[in-house]
Amino acid sequence: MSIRISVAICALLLGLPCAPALADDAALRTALEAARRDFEARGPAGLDRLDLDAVQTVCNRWANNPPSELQSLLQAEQLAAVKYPEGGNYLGDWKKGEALAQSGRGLTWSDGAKVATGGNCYNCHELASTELAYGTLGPSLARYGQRRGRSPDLLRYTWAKIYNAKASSLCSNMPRFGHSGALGEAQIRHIMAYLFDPQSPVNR
Amino acid sequence: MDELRRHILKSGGGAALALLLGAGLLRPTRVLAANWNAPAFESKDVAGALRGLGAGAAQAQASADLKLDAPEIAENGAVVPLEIVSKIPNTSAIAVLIEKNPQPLAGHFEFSGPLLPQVSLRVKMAETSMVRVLALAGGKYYSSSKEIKVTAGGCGG
Amino acid sequence: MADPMKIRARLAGDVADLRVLMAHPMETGQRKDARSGQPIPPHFIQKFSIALNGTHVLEAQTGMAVSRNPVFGFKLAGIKAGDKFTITWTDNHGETRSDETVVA
Amino acid sequence: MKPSSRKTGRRAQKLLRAGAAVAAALAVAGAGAGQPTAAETQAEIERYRAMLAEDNPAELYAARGEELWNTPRGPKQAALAGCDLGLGPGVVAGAYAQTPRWFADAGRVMDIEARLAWCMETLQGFSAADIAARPFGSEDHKSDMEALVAYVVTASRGYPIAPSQKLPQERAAYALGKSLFALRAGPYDFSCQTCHSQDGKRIRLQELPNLTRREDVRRAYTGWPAYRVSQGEFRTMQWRINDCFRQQRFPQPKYLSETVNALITYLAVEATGATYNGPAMKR
Repeated sequence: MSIRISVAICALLLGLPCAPALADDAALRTALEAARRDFEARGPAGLDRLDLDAVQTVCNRWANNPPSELQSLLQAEQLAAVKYPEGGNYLGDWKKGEALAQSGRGLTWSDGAKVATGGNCYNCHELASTELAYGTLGPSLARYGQRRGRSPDLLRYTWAKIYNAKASSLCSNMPRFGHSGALGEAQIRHIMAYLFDPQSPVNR
Repeated sequence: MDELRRHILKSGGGAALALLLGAGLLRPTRVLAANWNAPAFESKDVAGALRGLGAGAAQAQASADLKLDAPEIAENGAVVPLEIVSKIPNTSAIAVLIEKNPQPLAGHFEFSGPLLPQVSLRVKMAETSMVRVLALAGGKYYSSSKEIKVTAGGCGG
Repeated sequence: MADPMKIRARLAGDVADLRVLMAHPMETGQRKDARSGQPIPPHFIQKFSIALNGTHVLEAQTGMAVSRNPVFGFKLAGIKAGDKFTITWTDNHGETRSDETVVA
Repeated sequence: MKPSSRKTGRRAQKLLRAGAAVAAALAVAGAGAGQPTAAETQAEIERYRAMLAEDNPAELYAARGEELWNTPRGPKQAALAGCDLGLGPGVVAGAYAQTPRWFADAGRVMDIEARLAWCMETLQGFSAADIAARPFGSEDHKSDMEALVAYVVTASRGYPIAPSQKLPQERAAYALGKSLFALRAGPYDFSCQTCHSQDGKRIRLQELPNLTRREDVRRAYTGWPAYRVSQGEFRTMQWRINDCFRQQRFPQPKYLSETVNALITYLAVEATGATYNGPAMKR
């Protein structure tokens, strides 16, 4: 979507070689050419998934460490696109949130269109102390709500983190669950409840 | 096990089998092998499986001489390694039951001759569950159990 | 046709460590085919036996909970080089396979 | 049957490691009470792996592969005895360890699987489309390719990994693989690096090798191809790369494509010098 706008912005305002840089960057260009030739669409995984947006382009081009001006600019753009929930209603049902946190399914070519997309949380984060099988790519979120409270600022910050992790850290490893459409508003509310609800096993 | 044999004799083909047995044409163990114990293996609960094995009424005695060696946490429920060793004298059979599996009875092993009363095997576990092993020795049942936690795998498979 | 088993008999003194690998899908009948959504019918080994020099020493019955490509281990006392093990399995389709190994 | 002292040695090592981990876990926390600690969990997982290590069903696949290798098959009813895996026609021992490499007759850099496919096509007369139709086995489909690969890689056990980088085409494959390894795309912005560029991380309980570090590449690469416990199947490197892209939420890489071969080349070259120790058992 915003690739052309962003590229134009960074080229004009910062004088940085964004799109041309990609064209100049032989390694990235060769990789993309090979991928476009050697991948095929299957199930819900179409070839459009190889079309890079601005964030992907920039993170690829600068090996996940882009110049700070570019980083700030794109982060601001990503943050501006975060959709917060209707009426500031951040918290859903933690039990549904737990099921989402446990599920790593969805969006692969073998999932089919009907498979509900999971939140993938446990693949990378520690959450409830009762779940032993947690990943460590992301920070521990154990007792998240208990430790950090439930201030409006924190709710808003956490929502934005789940919705679009790139809004605060441009080349973060974490997917942009809301921004990419992988999770809807209701699902993010459930995951929020799993993190914040005092009854949630995350906080017990 | 005697009750198992009685069950087989009562069910279909019993008369012919009894005749063959009477004529000494088949050793009892061969008769057992010819008939998979469907009532025990297809039972959806432990009690039914034990009844099917003929161990339903018997009060199994917990025994430290019946050892179940297994990891307490399994990385994958599709393959959980178990090693069972009975030091109980005259052990003639060992059964393995996974309590929370849709069909708890996983295996039944009858030993004779120079075969020592021990077995290692790999089983599927649908979820975290108690695994119970049962040994038959001198007409009495002994048991030992252990909980094995099954963990979720990465990436959603 | 079923693939052959791998049977390994290792001798330590006169005790043999007998390990057997069987090639079998061990389908539980409780899974669905990922493509068609149809249930996959059960297909599993229901029994196997071990014979030592022609005499049965083990009669085993197994359920669908035994893992795919089953692996079993046993120990036998009083074994010497030249002894022969014959292992035979039968599955719920009535298919059967017999393989043997001689203790080295 | 050959007694396998190396296997026993490997198992002993694993058990020792597991033992050390158990001891560490006990030192860290009083055992038994409540939830196991992370160290206790790790120790039990190590024990689980050690108990599985000894008997690897990959042997069953290798035996079937050997049979397939020697059996006249295909429209031309030829065996694979004339297949040149790089060390001359019919030479299997050690051949896998020197792939991927450039094959002048095919005019391509090929991994072992691409080469086997080439032989099946040229010597046996199978069509490329048939070979690529369902290369990975599943519950209702035995894969001949997986069995052949199991046979061929098992014959490289104990050989040093030594893919050639003499030719420009071979160096280009390495460079392409390295770039593809870093390429972020798809709905989750994942690349291979997302999961495989940091030390000591894991997904759920599965440790992730840091494939930007040679030591980790060596350990990972020398265990693959492998028997996958979770699937009850022997899996090849083509499958490994394919399934990583699946989990990255990418479209599917074509079987035996330059992209997949390049990634395998990248890993193989990084693993150069390590001794091939597979096929291993993997989760």
